[in-house]
Amino acid sequence: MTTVLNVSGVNKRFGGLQALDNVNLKVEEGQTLAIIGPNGAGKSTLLNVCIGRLAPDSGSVEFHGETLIGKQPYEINQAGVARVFQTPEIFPELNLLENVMIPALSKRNGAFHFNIISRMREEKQIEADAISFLEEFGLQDQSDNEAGTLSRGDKRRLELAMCLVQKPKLLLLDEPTAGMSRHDTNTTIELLKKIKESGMTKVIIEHDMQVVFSLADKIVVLAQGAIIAGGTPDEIRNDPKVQEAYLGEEQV
Amino acid sequence: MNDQKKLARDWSRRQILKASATGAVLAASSSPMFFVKDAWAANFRNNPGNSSSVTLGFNVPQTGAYSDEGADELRAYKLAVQHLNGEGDGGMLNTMTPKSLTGNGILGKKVKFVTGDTQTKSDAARASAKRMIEKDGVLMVTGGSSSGVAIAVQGLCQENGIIFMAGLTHSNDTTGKDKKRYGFRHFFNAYMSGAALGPVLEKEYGNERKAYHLTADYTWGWTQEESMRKFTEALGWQTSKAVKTPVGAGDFSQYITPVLNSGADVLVLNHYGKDMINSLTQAVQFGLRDKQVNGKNFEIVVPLFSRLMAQGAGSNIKGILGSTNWNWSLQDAGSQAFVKSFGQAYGFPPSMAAHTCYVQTLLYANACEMAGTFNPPEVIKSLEGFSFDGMGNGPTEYRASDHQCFKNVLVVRGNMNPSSQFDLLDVVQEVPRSQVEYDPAIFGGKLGPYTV
Amino acid sequence: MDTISRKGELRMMALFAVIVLLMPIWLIPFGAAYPDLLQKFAIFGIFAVGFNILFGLTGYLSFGHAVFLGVGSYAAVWSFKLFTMNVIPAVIFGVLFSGIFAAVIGFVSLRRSGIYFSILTLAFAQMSYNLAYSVLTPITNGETGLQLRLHDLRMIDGLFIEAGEGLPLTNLFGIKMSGYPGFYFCAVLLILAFYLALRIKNSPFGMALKAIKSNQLRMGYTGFNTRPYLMSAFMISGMYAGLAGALLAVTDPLAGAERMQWTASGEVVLMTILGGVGTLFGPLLGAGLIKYFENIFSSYNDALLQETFSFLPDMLNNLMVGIISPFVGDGWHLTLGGLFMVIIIFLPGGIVGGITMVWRRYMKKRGASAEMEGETS
Amino acid sequence: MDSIFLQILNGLDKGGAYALIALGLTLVFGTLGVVNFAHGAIFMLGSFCAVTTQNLLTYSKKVKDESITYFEAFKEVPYLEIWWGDTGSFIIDYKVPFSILLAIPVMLLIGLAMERGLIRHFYNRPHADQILVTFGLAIVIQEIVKSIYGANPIPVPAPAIVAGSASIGSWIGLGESVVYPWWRLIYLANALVVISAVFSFLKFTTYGMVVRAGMQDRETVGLLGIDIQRRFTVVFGMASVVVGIAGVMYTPILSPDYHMGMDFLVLSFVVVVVGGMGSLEGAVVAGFMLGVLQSFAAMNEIKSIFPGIDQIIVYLVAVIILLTRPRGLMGRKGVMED
Repeated sequence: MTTVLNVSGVNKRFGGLQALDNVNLKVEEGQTLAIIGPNGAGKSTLLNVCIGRLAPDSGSVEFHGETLIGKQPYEINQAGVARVFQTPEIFPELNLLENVMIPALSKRNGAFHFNIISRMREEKQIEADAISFLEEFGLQDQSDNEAGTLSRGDKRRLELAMCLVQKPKLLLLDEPTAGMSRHDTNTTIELLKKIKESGMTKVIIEHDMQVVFSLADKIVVLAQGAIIAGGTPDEIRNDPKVQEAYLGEEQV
Repeated sequence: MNDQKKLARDWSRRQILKASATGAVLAASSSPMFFVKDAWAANFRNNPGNSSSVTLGFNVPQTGAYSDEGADELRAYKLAVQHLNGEGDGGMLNTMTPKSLTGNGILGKKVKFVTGDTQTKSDAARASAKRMIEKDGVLMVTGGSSSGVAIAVQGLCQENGIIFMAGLTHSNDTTGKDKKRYGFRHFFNAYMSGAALGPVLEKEYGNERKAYHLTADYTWGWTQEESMRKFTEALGWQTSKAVKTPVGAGDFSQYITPVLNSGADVLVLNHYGKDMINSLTQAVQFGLRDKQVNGKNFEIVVPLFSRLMAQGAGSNIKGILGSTNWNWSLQDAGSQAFVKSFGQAYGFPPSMAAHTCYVQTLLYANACEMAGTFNPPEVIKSLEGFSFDGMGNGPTEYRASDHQCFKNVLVVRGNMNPSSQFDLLDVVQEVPRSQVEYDPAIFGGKLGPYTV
Repeated sequence: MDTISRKGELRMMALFAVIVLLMPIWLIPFGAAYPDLLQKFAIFGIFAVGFNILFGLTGYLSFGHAVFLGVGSYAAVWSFKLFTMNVIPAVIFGVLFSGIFAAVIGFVSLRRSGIYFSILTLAFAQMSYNLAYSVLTPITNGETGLQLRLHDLRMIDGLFIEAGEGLPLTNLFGIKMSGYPGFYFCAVLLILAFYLALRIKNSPFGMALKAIKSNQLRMGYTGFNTRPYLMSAFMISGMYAGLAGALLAVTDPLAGAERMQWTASGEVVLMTILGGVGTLFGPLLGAGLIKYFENIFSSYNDALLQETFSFLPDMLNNLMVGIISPFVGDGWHLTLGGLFMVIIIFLPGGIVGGITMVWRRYMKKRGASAEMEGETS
Repeated sequence: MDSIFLQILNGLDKGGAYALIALGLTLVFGTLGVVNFAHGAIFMLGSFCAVTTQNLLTYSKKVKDESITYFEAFKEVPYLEIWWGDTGSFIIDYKVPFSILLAIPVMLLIGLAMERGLIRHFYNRPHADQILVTFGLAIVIQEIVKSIYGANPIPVPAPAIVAGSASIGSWIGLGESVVYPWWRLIYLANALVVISAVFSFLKFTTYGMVVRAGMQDRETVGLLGIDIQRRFTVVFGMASVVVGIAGVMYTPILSPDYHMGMDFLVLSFVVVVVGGMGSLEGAVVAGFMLGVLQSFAAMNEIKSIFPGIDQIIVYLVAVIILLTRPRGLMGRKGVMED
């Protein structure tokens, strides 16, 4: 098994606050890694370091052996990392089909392609691809609608479709069910399970334990910027340190 | 629906012919002359032919900073049209000599007019003039309140073979390096201002002076500064500094403070319009007029004055010397006749912009009568070298070599004790024509051909 | 998909070409069928269509776009002065130089977005204007504007033609470019420019621009490097403006600094908004309307109004003239401002947006009633 | 030395005007989030309050003017002078200070009407729409003013007692020759007073504190059950009064005309951006800084090194600031920084 993402010895300080303290992580191909931790534990900072948005004070972040530090978001995406945001980031003024065709174009044409002569209409291959992904996510009926009119759950599904149409090597999910109704959460879990079956490598940051335990192969627990535990869901469930730091109150 | 059909029929035949002809141009591009000249008309542009009326184009600033001047010019034009058509009291038609006008329109045709907005921008002014020429079929374009606009429109009129009678334009370039065969200027220019002011300045302020110039940073300002320096330096004055200021700066204080300690004892403001109102007001506020430098009273000179500007500057104008083309307080018969009919029509006296525009219209009409035709080359020839009197400036000549009018220039002073709200300028001296005349060769430029 | 098919495109272009080329006929009832105004329609149409490529597609509101218009004009006039009166090199120089200017200004301004971008472009425009008006006078001839002179160099023309007595005229291999031929030259370029804009809008590149407007963050995380996209859009749009500027000089060889003033930049914004941002025809319509107002409305005076309403009884006539006269003639700016506010408040999509909305509603209603009929029968 | 001192004073003076205009603009932006292009027009309206006061005070009886013989002309004698003689002349002389009394309620009303009638409907529209609609409003306002008062500047002189200049040099030992106009000193003082008043209001009154809190975090304050909307309306009125006073006091320095708002608008936007969008302190600091810079750029010594620098200095500074420190001199991190 190859290592997709390798985070080693990462430190990050904000003023007097040690946001990340010697964090080491490895994500293997096909694995789903969940990062959990109480609020302010440094989950978002870690994610931002992983995608190059924040430069760590020390340490390295490597993706398939290539460093991600100092790279622009588009470079990281072109390298094969796709990202799902806490609040779905889609193109609200464009219709669903266009929303999915754009990432497909990026995958095929690269970061910049000055193509003003060909017509969108004639990008048949891209269009077919996009339609098949819309179908897969059950959005095909709405493909002519503006994406901004979708429900939050549908927006999330659209965003996933946009990420997956690029066939990324790594998918990062930042609290994919935050702010969703129970019903939407459940459908999203189903969806993520399906994606997992296809062998996609994923990193999930999540609050919702139901989501974490039903999806993750491996869980890492962050507290005050440091990893206090890591292992399979079962190991984590039974780790006393975790119970103390995070699950404790709920268990009592 | 019926109305639309009717409309369609109205513009049907001739227009469609015309339009299909334009289409033909595309195909028949080998005969380009076909469209530029009015192929179906006679020998010159916008020939009125058998029509019972002729149209003149009054192109004045209606929006922007000079729109008050523009409005006054338009009043004068309307008056001129009335007088030409034999309406009203006739104004200067009663005093002009020699005169071919009869108060029966021009060459028996009733005078009509169209108006346009120059916005004091070359582009807008040319667009407006083109509309007049291409759409309204005017025979002559006149107006304007800025040299840049006048030069731009004059060039256009030359290309189109339409006579341009410039309104208020004071730059040397209009009849200097940018002069045109089809362009005529009655107004005086910066050179003449300098020539007229020089001796008066010497008399009033002596010949040991140090002058500090503030100059509007554009063509007119530069020619004004150049002329003023030429004539004051000839008197023995020194030019301590000449500073360019951005047009429309509003607050000139940062340019005025350096004057205070420069050792200069005269400030020459080569500004016009809003800029002049502001810079003069601020110069007075900075106490320049109460100052003593080199044992002499500090003085301010504004080479180009107008009554509208004097109104804007309020009491700051009092006692300040400048030059002007014409003032309503002149006592000659022509001026009185014009002030009378203007005053009766509008309730206040005309500005110098109004005067020059009125005179220009009459001069054009008169030249057509003299030539007996509207054909521009003939009209131009009768204007060139035309000498006349009774139009407010004494004996005047349209010099053939540069189309500049030569006449007496007024040196004026801001009135210390105005007897009425319009009585703002005192005439200090009528500088005789001989003193402000110059050789046209000094500015270069070429008039160009009679036929285009 | 929101774009049109190849066949639809062809049909649309054919219709468009016919409408543009027949303007000298169908504008007659409006009193607008004279060469200068027709030229202005075509030229400012190009300007607005180009501006819309930037503002309409990417949402970046440039408040200094008139700079490129000015640069295009200056470059074209210099081409007339230095090389030849033929308009082809002038147009090429105009586009080229405005492209270079756009590259420089865009490189700096596009480092910011939103209102900061607007202010940066505005600052650059004001600097260019102030300099062109004063210090750069040797190049721009200041307030008077850059004009042709008899003794200009005209290197290429000098080889072939003896200089005449008067100023030479701009020409396209012998066809004079004033009057109607000038209009047709501009009109053909407008049609080409419009076609290019149509293709850009419907291309993957155009789609990327729309996506940048919609969500720039997502664009980055989707793997697009947005800077070169914005740069290209800015440069294309600047070159359109340069083309328009060059054409202004082609039909009338004069270039003035006031073309670069920020109010001139504001005007193209007004045009685009008035017609409809992001729509294909909107900017054209807006450009036409504003130029029409400027030229026709400003020429209305009381006498003309009296004549227009002369069919009414005297009292009504005076009343109508009284009501209308503040809004025409020297009041046309008031009309413009008022109309503009009304559009922004009630029709954010501009005139074309408004028409589309009404049309869609109508179609929906008809669709609904057709369904009803289907059910009942 | 003298000239540098004068240029600094002059720059501060100019800066006072910029600061006041920018302060109003920032208040509106900070509280309402609205980019107001009609702000310059409000400044212009303030100036025309002074013109209107002058017109009201000099409302005149028309008397046949005997000195003009060609046509019927009338001399205007103000009723105030007819009724009260010298007292009347005295009141007329003090028209600028008096016009502040008119300007405060009028500008407040205009501000409230504008906010209620127009701006309110644009809170949730994009900045571009706000810019454009207020731009349209500015055109309409200035055209209406033009149709009433004409296009030429209208002189509104300061009271005669302060018409001259103060020999400020002798106060501080620079010699008699260093003088500065009284009214400009008054303007500077006035600017400082108004600025302090605005800051004290925001700092020391509970009302002001709520507004400031609302500027930081609108939603939370709204959640506290405070009608922040209403307060913002009042703030808009206040901003109009501030800029209106700036306009009134400026009239003796710059004769007002219908277009003066547009001339100041671009400049005041540059000031706001340099200071930092939404930062009141920034607006004040940047206003004074740009005023002083502009003054120095106009000095002959500097112009001889960089020709034309006085024409572009303000914009140049704006470009440099925006590129190196996008949030402006004193802008808060993360506010409008993109």
